[in-house]
Amino acid sequence: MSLIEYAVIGLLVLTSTVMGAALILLGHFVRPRKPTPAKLQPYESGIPDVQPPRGRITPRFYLVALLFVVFDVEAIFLYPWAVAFDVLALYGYIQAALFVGILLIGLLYEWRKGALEWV
Amino acid sequence: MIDFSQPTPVILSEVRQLTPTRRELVLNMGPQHPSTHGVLRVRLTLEGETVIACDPVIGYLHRGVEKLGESHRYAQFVPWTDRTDYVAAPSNNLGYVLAVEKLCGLQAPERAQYWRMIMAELARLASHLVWLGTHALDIGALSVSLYTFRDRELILDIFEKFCGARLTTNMMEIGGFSREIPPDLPEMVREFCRYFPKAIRQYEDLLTENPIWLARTKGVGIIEPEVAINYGLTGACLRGSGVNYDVRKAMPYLLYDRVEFDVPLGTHGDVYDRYLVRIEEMRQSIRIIEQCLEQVPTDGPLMAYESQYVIPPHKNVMTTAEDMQRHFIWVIKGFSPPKGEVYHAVEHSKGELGYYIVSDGSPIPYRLRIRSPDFVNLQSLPYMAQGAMLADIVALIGTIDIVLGSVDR
Amino acid sequence: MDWQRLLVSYAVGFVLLNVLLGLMAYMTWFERRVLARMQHRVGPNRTGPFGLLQPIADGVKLLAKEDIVPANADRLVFLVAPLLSFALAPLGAAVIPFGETLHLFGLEIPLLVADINVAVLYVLALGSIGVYGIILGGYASGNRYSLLGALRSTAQVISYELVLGLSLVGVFILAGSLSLQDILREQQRALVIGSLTLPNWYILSQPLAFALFLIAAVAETNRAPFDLPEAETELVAGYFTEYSGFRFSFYFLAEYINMIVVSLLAATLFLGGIDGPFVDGVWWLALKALFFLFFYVWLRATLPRFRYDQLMGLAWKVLLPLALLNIGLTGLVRLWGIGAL
Amino acid sequence: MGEHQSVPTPTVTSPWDLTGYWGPTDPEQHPAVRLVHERFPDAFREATVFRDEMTIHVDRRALRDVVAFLRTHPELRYNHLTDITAVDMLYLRERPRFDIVVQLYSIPRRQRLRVKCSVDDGETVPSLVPIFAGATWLERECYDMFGVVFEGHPDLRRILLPENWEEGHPLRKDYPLRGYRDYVQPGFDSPAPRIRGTLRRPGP
Amino acid sequence: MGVNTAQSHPNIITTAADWVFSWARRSSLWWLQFGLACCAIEMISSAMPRFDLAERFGMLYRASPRQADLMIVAGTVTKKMAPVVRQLYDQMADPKWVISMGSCANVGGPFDTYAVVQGVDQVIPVDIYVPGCPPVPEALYYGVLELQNRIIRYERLKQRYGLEAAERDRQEQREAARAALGPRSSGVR
Repeated sequence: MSLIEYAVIGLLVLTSTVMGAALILLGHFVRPRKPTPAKLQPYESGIPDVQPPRGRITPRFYLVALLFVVFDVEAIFLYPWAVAFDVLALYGYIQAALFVGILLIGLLYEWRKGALEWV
Repeated sequence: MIDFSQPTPVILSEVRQLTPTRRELVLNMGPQHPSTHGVLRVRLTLEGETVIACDPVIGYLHRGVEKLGESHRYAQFVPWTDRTDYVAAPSNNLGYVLAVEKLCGLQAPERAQYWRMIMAELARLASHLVWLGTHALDIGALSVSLYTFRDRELILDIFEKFCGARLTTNMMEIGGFSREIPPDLPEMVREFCRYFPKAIRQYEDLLTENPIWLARTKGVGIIEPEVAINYGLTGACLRGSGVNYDVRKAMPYLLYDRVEFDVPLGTHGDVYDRYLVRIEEMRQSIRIIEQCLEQVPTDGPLMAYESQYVIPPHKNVMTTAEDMQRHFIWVIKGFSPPKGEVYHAVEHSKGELGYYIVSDGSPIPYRLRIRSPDFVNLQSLPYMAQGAMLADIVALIGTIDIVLGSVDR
Repeated sequence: MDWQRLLVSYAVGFVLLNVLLGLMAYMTWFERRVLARMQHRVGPNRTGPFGLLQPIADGVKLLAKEDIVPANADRLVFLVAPLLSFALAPLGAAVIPFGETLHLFGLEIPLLVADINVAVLYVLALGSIGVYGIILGGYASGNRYSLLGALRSTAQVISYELVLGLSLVGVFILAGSLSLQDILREQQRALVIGSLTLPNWYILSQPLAFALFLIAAVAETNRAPFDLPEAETELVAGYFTEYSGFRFSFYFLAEYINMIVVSLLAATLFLGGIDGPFVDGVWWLALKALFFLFFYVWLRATLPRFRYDQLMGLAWKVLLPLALLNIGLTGLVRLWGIGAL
Repeated sequence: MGEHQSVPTPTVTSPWDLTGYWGPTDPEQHPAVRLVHERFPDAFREATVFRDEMTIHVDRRALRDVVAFLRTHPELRYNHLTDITAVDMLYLRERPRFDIVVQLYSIPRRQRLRVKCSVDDGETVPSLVPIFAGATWLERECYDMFGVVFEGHPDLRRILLPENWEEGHPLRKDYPLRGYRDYVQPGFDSPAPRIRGTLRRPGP
Repeated sequence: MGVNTAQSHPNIITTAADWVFSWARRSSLWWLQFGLACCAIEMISSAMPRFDLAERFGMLYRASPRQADLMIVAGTVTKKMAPVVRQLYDQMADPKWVISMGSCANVGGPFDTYAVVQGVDQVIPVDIYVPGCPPVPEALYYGVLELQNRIIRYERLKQRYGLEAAERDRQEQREAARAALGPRSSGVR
């Protein structure tokens, strides 16, 4: 136990990053490089691009992100509860049920409000 | 030789810009795009994943076929009809040949008419198989396309046996067929008819009751019957909306009045109904082919040689003076139909394929117009795309069943 | 002593990393061959015997392919994003036990790189970070297909991650731990129902959770029928449309490594992992993972693709309530089991 | 969404009359000819028959009204617009230059009808888009290929050829089959030489 | 000649490994999913169960030109489409190869009209011409095998005489192939 395990993981992250970078570098010696203005244009099914590519994004995606945050917090709370389930027993179960129930009501509300519809 | 080593200058698109408001995203699908069936281009204005506006841009395969028809003699034009709708070439041959025959007032012998029907129905099957494969592939069902192309090869084998070409068959001639039917061809077709219903069942197993397929197709791209008629749709796009119009039934050509078959109709006019209609059409085609094989005389003339508009038979050219003369004129100058104008339509796999020919009495059509079904059908894409999702667009393009050669001509 | 452990663990991890890369390469071969067979084709068979050298040829070719950075791309992010995806993908395997402890040269070599007590949390977290590779790459490309693909991917992955996470809570209640070692140990007990003795694999006691996990895992790795981010027929190649050469292959690699990691995880959590008679645990684990990998390919060959709103609807309206239901039921049964009711 | 039938109900149409696809061959007895003549005495020009196909010639200004009448009249109900096209009559007559050909079909009555009007270069034809949505692209194609302008068309621009096409309208008779110039790639001065020789245009 | 000189200095890694690259490149020709007309149907057929040309030779189709090595121009190139073809070719990552499939792409085919470019080699350089209208899958198959030979030749020349010589040879090969199509006329009307 302890931090050693995480140190190993950290080392492995470093290793795989270095390996990836090394592959890219290795490729640098063998790959051609012939940039032309046409090649560097963004790909748009063969039609040269006329508009800035990064427009505004529909707020639906933010809504999903918000929902995710709410429910992910729920999930995080449930993990320790699940691990300590036998200890907390019935009392814990009722508490968790209350907690999940409130969130479920929230989900239902979202659902009824149409936040889960995409059209 | 052009020196290609210079970099290409950057040229901006010629299409005028729709000016999107800032909330919208303009997405350009095509001409090179996996799901636009060739070189269709669709400009989509999106809000999120929802399509607000859809503007199909066509013409990337406009090859001037009508102009070519107005520059060549009647019999010379047949190969180009193959290349307008290349997935069902015999059907195109048929439409043109029948129009010219109507113009000339001649009729092919009975046996040739039966074989024309068989070949046209096989072409319908081949076309529907390509449609099913690509449509399923667009929606993500990978394997169906492989299976349909596997079975399509059997049809192409029959075509190859019959005329020597797989795809662009150039099979029909004005007046019938000038070559004898290969002796083992009927057995080949019969064999295919025995096998094919099993294949249809296989496709249906994969799709018809698949929940994802249902979710993707039911209630998507609904066309109401009035709208379908208003847009001038034909073929499965019209019948999927429940309007009973099939040229084979409404104004039978060839000998379609001698065979029994049903015209499947949809009830909701959505993508799923059109899918069912086409699947059922494949079954009906098999039925027609089987009846034709029963009814077709085993021998008899295949070409209306008695007509002055038909090239004389090879044997007579070699033996009789007047036929040799006729042959000479036919080959050098072509034949001159009477002055007039005709419109003849056949039920192509995609809808009503009409040829409108204006003759000025010369051996060359004065005006040759191809009323291609998919060109008209494709007009309904913006209507169907209203409020659809981005992913639906590919389903909608698939359900119209376009072939760009036929759309752009 | 700590240093020795660190070194040994690192060595094991390094070997594992390389094995995973090799496995991943052959996963593409496996997929192409199996898919071809399902579609009445042959698949690659000209490059080496049975096409076995195909992945190597693909790799070398991609290495020697030009690396295009589009003019209006966000250069630095564009270059780093695929590396991020690639570097983090194989680390999920670090917490998966693939055998009993090995005694070699007087050393104790645990066949498990890092035995951390929140292993499952760690895997889920890695998945979340992996999304960054996708969204950054898609956003930096300066291409509308990429942008849409990246957005789709992000929304999809976070939604299904929730389902993935919640579907596992039932397992944690039964195992009483987040450590994969503990979960494995729990599963090695026998489950006796009347005269029938079964292994206590959680697929038997948590079938609903297993189904949810499987669906969510397929969605999490962006595979058919949930392969919307790269839906070829809609978005050309999704978030990696603009990537060429080896950077493109990083995304490709990451996807396949994710598949393998998820398969290993599924085998460990629900099928008893290394548990099995006669042969070494590694083989059992491999066999079970292979079953999942085959399942992936099978799905791809069979199913059409979901539409975006259907995909999100499935996650939020069907799977999420089901996952919560599963937790509730499991809790009740457990309460009854420990006599708290 | 209502209930779907799993298999569409096949409908067998009744036996048909093999001759009547275009109605009676005598213009006097053809209901469409009679009714159009009665309703539009000024605009009606003539009715011709060739191979049983009935063609009504009308004045171009009345085209939309005639088609609308043919569509809505309860005895006629030509509710399906099959085709709109044009014919360049350059070699056949002096003036006017184009014939606009409208093919109509009546789905309930199973009958076809052709309506024609003549239009000279520079004149306009009333667009049929208000009556048939399907006319949109057909008229655009007509405009693209012949340069016939349809008045009241919501979006009249080239459809098949590039929008920056400067060579005119290819289906006109005085337009050469191969166009006026070869394709020159942007950035290059001249086109690459053709592989093949010229194509002889036989005929008039 | 617009040969890139940045890579032409001799390099140990490149020279030693070129045979590997030639093998890899020809064994892993990913083609751009790009069909124009009739030939596209035959091109698809060649990837389908009866022929399975593509997969067996390690060819995958990619929808994005960035990941493709080979462009099969299958069908008629119209004047409206020509800039698009050029753009797609430009956007492919080097090294890239082009097969012109069918008579239309070779010389315009039966469509000698106002709308059609008479041969795609007026737009992009072509390595292999496959004749036929449309070519049967076997013909395309043969074209791909020939292209593989061409790739081996290119890589070998690059190894022995440098990139410039290989590019020059490739250009000569292209011209020879184009000359074999037939006599040239200047487009007299």
